[in-house]
Amino acid sequence: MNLGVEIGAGLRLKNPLLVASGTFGYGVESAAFVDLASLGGIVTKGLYLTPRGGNEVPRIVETPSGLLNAIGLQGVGVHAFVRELLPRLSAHDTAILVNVCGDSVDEYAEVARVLGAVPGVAGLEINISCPNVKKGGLAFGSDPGMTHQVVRAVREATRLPVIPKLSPNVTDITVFARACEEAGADALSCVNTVLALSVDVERRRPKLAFGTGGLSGPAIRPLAVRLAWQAARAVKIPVIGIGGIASAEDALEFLIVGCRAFQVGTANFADPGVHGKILAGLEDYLHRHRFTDINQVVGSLEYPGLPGRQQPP
Amino acid sequence: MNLGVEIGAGLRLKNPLLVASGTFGYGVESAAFVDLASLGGIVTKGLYLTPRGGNEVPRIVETPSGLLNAIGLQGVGVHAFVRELLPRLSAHDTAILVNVCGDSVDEYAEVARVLGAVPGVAGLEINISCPNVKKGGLAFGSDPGMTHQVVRAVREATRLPVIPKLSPNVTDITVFARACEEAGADALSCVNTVLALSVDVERRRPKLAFGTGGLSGPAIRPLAVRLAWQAARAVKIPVIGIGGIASAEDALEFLIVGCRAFQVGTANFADPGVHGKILAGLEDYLHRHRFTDINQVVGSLEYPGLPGRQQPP
Amino acid sequence: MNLAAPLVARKDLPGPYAVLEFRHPPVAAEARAGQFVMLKAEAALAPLLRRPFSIMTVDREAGTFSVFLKTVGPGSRALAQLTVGEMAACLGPLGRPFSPPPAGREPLLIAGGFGIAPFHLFSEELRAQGQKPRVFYGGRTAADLVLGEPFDALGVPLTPATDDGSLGAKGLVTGAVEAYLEETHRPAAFYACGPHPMLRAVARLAQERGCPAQVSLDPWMGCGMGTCLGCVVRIQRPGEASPAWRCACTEGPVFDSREVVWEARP
Amino acid sequence: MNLAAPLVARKDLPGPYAVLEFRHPPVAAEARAGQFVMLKAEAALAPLLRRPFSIMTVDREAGTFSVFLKTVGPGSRALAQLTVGEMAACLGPLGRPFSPPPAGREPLLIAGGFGIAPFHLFSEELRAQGQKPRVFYGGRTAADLVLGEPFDALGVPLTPATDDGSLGAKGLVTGAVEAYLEETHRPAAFYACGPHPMLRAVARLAQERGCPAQVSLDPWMGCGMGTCLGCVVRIQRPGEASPAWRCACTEGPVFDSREVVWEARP
Ligand SMILES: Cc1cc2nc3c(=O)[nH]c(=O)nc-3n(C[C@H](O)[C@H](O)[C@H](O)COP(=O)(O)OP(=O)(O)OC[C@H]3O[C@@H](n4cnc5c(N)ncnc54)[C@H](O)[C@@H]3O)c2cc1C
Ligand SMILES: Cc1cc2nc3c(=O)[nH]c(=O)nc-3n(C[C@H](O)[C@H](O)[C@H](O)COP(=O)(O)OP(=O)(O)OC[C@H]3O[C@@H](n4cnc5c(N)ncnc54)[C@H](O)[C@@H]3O)c2cc1C
Ligand SMILES: Cc1cc2nc3c(=O)[nH]c(=O)nc-3n(C[C@H](O)[C@H](O)[C@H](O)COP(=O)(O)O)c2cc1C
Ligand SMILES: Cc1cc2nc3c(=O)[nH]c(=O)nc-3n(C[C@H](O)[C@H](O)[C@H](O)COP(=O)(O)O)c2cc1C
Ligand code: FES
Ligand code: FES
Repeated sequence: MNLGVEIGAGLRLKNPLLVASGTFGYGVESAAFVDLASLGGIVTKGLYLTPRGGNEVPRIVETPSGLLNAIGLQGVGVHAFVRELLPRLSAHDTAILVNVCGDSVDEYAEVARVLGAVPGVAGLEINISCPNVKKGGLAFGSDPGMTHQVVRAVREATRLPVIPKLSPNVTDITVFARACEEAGADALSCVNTVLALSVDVERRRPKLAFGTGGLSGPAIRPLAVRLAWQAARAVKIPVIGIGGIASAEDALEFLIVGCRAFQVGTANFADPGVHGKILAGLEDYLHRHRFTDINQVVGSLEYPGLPGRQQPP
Repeated sequence: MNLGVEIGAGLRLKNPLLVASGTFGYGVESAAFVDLASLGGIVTKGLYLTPRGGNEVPRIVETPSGLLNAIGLQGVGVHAFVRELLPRLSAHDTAILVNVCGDSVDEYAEVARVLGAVPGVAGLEINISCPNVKKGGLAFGSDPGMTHQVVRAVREATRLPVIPKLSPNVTDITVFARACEEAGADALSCVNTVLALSVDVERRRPKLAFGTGGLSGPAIRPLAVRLAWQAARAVKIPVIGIGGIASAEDALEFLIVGCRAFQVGTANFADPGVHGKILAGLEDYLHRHRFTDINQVVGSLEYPGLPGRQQPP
Repeated sequence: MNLAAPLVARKDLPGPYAVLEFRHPPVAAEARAGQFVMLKAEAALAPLLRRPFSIMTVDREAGTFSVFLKTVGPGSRALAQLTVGEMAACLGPLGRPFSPPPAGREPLLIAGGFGIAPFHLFSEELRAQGQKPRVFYGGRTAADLVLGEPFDALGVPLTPATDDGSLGAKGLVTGAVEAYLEETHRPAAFYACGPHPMLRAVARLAQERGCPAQVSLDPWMGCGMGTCLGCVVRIQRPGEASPAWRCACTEGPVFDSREVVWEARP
Repeated sequence: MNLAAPLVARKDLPGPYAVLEFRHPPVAAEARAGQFVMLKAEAALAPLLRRPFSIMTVDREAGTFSVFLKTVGPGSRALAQLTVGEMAACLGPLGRPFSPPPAGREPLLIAGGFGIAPFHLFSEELRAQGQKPRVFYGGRTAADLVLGEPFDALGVPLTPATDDGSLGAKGLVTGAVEAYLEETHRPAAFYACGPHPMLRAVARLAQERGCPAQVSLDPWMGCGMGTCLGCVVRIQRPGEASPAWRCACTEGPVFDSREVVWEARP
């Protein structure tokens, strides 16, 4: 039974499960609790050129079936990552993708250049959709022109697979998906967190020190599945589904609507053993439905009024 | 202690609690379970000029802390409403707002004209944001120009308070809020359901017969609070907060970010007694915080980096 | 009536089944067979909505009623985990009950799985009217037929049927009904509650035999009050030009089988 | 280690308090005082994340450990409702433990409310090292001080203090500590666990008296593994140019009070 997938530009994963950026640190933190080699891949916490402090606390609050966060891209910076963390991480047999951030188009490109020059990086996820920083982030991801610029700049800066991460906070995600494809993206990650606000009514202040935050977790899954489905139908490059995945069934929703792979985020916090459960669940599903290859499930959605099931190439 | 509020064009409510369109039928259905006179107001199920059958079943499915629906605006049509239901509804001492739908700008205007010509209607909520119909609905609500057209046409067709209902499925809700204000809206309802998709992985089909649906319930509250907050800061007209309200605390989030009133939707299904609990909770809150008037709470949010608390006029 | 109803007694049955008794005087006083309640374990944060359950028995003096619960998912599980004294949010009685058979027709109550529930109360009502109901109780296997005894106690004859023949006649419950009709040749009135395919089979049989049938449908229900429009079923009423969506919660769950548009359901 | 840990015993205490004992051999074997576990009632659908709880006692033979639980919201409530045999998802042991006092200093363990929990195991550890710990246990009122007895059993002297004077000295627990220092003039080492204001007061007292203090902070924790970055606290380490965010879950929860930037917390 084959669980292996390809997510563009020859980037092969042993299975379609990646851990989502910002929910698994730099990978090394969880090595004590999770067998990293069992993962299809790891997407690191977002990295800028230089270290970042991140936002004040409180940074995280729970909402109904969701998690609202405004960490603010605290990170060690790309150079420290390459120097200290990447070597340790490379010791594990899994694909390492780096989540690339920038305050400017140039910074994105520069971070990409640094990562393209060292061994051990399998691909770059371009974070143009973080709602928790004052500059960059969402600003790039909610304007198709800016999106195109950033992706194009990164594309020209590296030969590594380039995977822009789209924002759910847009009217029409297909516009952004196509802008990325045109700019030379190899795949798309759908989606980042939903811009949201939770109020402490006793103090009449936002619950998060930053104010607004990004909503994640099962609460956003139906929204994320819709967005991943629309994006997958709009472009030819592979789409990686993200949003509220905590079980094999959740992951299958994304695969069935057309995603080649998926990322597990908030669920990593709730249960470090979630990956094994999801992968076992996928194998069981393939078995029960007499599939031999996970790729047979990809895009198998039968949607009312739409021409039959899409099949992957 | 005053719970009374005004939501534009002299439309006064005895309290800020309205029941949301499509979650309370035409009001009369629930009269057996709910004292309608205890409500600030009722927003009816969406009405077109003519009766509508609505979508195939299944029409509703639960998601984590949410409800996904694609009813498809099944309704008796405005004429039957005026003839048979409005008289019965008018017997109850509460404000009656009608949710106005249309396949075309003209239909919106015509429905408004019909309702403007009869006694007993306190205001019109213009549904430009229903994700569950093939024509109209969301199409009008996700294009600022169309939004302006519809609102303007309705504005010209009636003297009743005109309250466009905004969609959450947009990049920048303030653009739509301002378009409505410019077109002569008296208030805004924020927000309708979130366009979403839930997949039956065993059958590899959408769980809803219609395909996509509208997500409601506590899952969307942090998103809805953010949108209502942005809309309230963008316009001078009153904003009515909607999304996942099931308790006084939930309602207070919307009031504190600047909403003059709020609507309870999905929670009506979960607990027909929810209204009494919310209103009692609001009084208790005012008491504990030494407020004498609910309007003192409106816009009292202290947001990091923003000029102090906004106060209502 | 919408009340917090304390669980006053529970009886765990084999498999996923249990009988739960709640105190809710209005339901106990007014409930008629075929009606249902919308229930939710109060403490449970999830799922969001209440779930519909048929009223199985009522104790008018004690002001209590019972439901026959099969655990299938989060809502039923949360109820199944209630301990005596804990509360359920309970709205009811809801919906249209079964109506008595036309004179001279023998009431045959045809149940599949948890569809047996409403026939307990219905048997009591019919006996009180001097009728002699007879129950046909179908399931996949013997393990699904856990609610037989109460009917012996009521003195109501019960014919079990299982797909695998592990208890009673082998095959569909409608087969057992046909056999009975062949044997007695008495005019009958069907009452059916159970899975959709069974209801359809009963409707077909009723048509063949030219006898009336009342079926209790179980679409997904979100509110029980006629406001969510999630529970609609296609009904073709005599004299109406075309079929119309009708709320199973307010105009049903019991319908005349001839009015149900059976194709509509996926 | 991440395991499903069955509840093996529970003791309900007055008010919102209870002691829960879980079977989790790795925690029982490795846990040191000041470390914690991330716990969640397995069946509970909500809340989403696990919650941090200090390890109060361990039974290395039985492979069990206990926590002292105060019910304050959904996560703790779901745990409080566990019945023996039910499972909790449990990750641990996590975090940095308390370290023993410098030679010649008397360990004074200063607790507020549920902050008493880690000092049970810590007292055992210190006694095993031949130290004579002394506990100061503060709360609003007598009803908050429900965990005194175990320390008598351990032969560890415990001085209660309550804001309202209903038990022990009236006023803040730090007042009782000061009184004790006045009376004994012995060099001491402070260990503090409890509400933030109390920890700050202890830090201040430690500074005045020039004695070391280890404080167990309780920021909001989302994962316990150093990956969510939700639990960060501002720490100024000697030799570092400026304060840095450090994860309380991996570099704490126990910190040297002099390194904590007390202003940072809203
Ligand atoms: C009028 C009526 C009477 C019923 N009487 C009984 C009874 O006496 N005993 C009994 O055990 N069950 C009864 N049911 C079925 C019961 O309502 C469902 O089993 C229950 O809602 C399942 O909810 P869940 O959360 O446990 O499972 P879910 O995971 O929510 O669903 C499991 C299955 O139940 C179906 N279902 C879920 N919610 C509903 C709903 N609100 N309405 C109808 N079906 C639903 C789903 O489609 C799915 O197939 C009745 C249903 C109706 C409509
Ligand atoms: C290292 C550490 C050790 C702890 N040890 C104990 C203990 O031994 N006994 C005990 O009763 N409690 C202990 N707590 C506190 C306990 O974690 C919280 O009371 C619990 O998380 C509340 O969750 P809830 O869902 O019940 O309440 P919620 O409604 O979630 O929150 C209620 C209050 O608890 C706070 N809180 C919520 N979640 C967390 C979290 N994940 N981390 C920290 N605070 C939170 C909230 O800010 C709020 O003020 C400890 C906390 C930490 C950080
Ligand atoms: C605490 C936290 C931190 C995150 N940090 C990042 C980040 O640095 N870069 C990024 O692209 N996404 C980040 N995300 C978004 C996740 O990668 C993911 O897109 C989102 O959480 C939705 O998936 P989920 O519902 O499975 O969590 C973060 C999410 C959370 C909860
Ligand atoms: C079953 C259902 C039907 C609805 N029908 C309508 C409608 O006819 N017109 C409309 O404007 N909104 C409709 N809505 C949206 C609600 O009015 C409300 O905006 C949305 O549900 C968010 O609020 P809530 O989270 O409190 O439910 C409907 C919502 C639900 C759940
Ligand atoms: S269950 Fe809501 S309308 Fe029938
Ligand atoms: S609790 Fe998640 S990083 Fe510390």
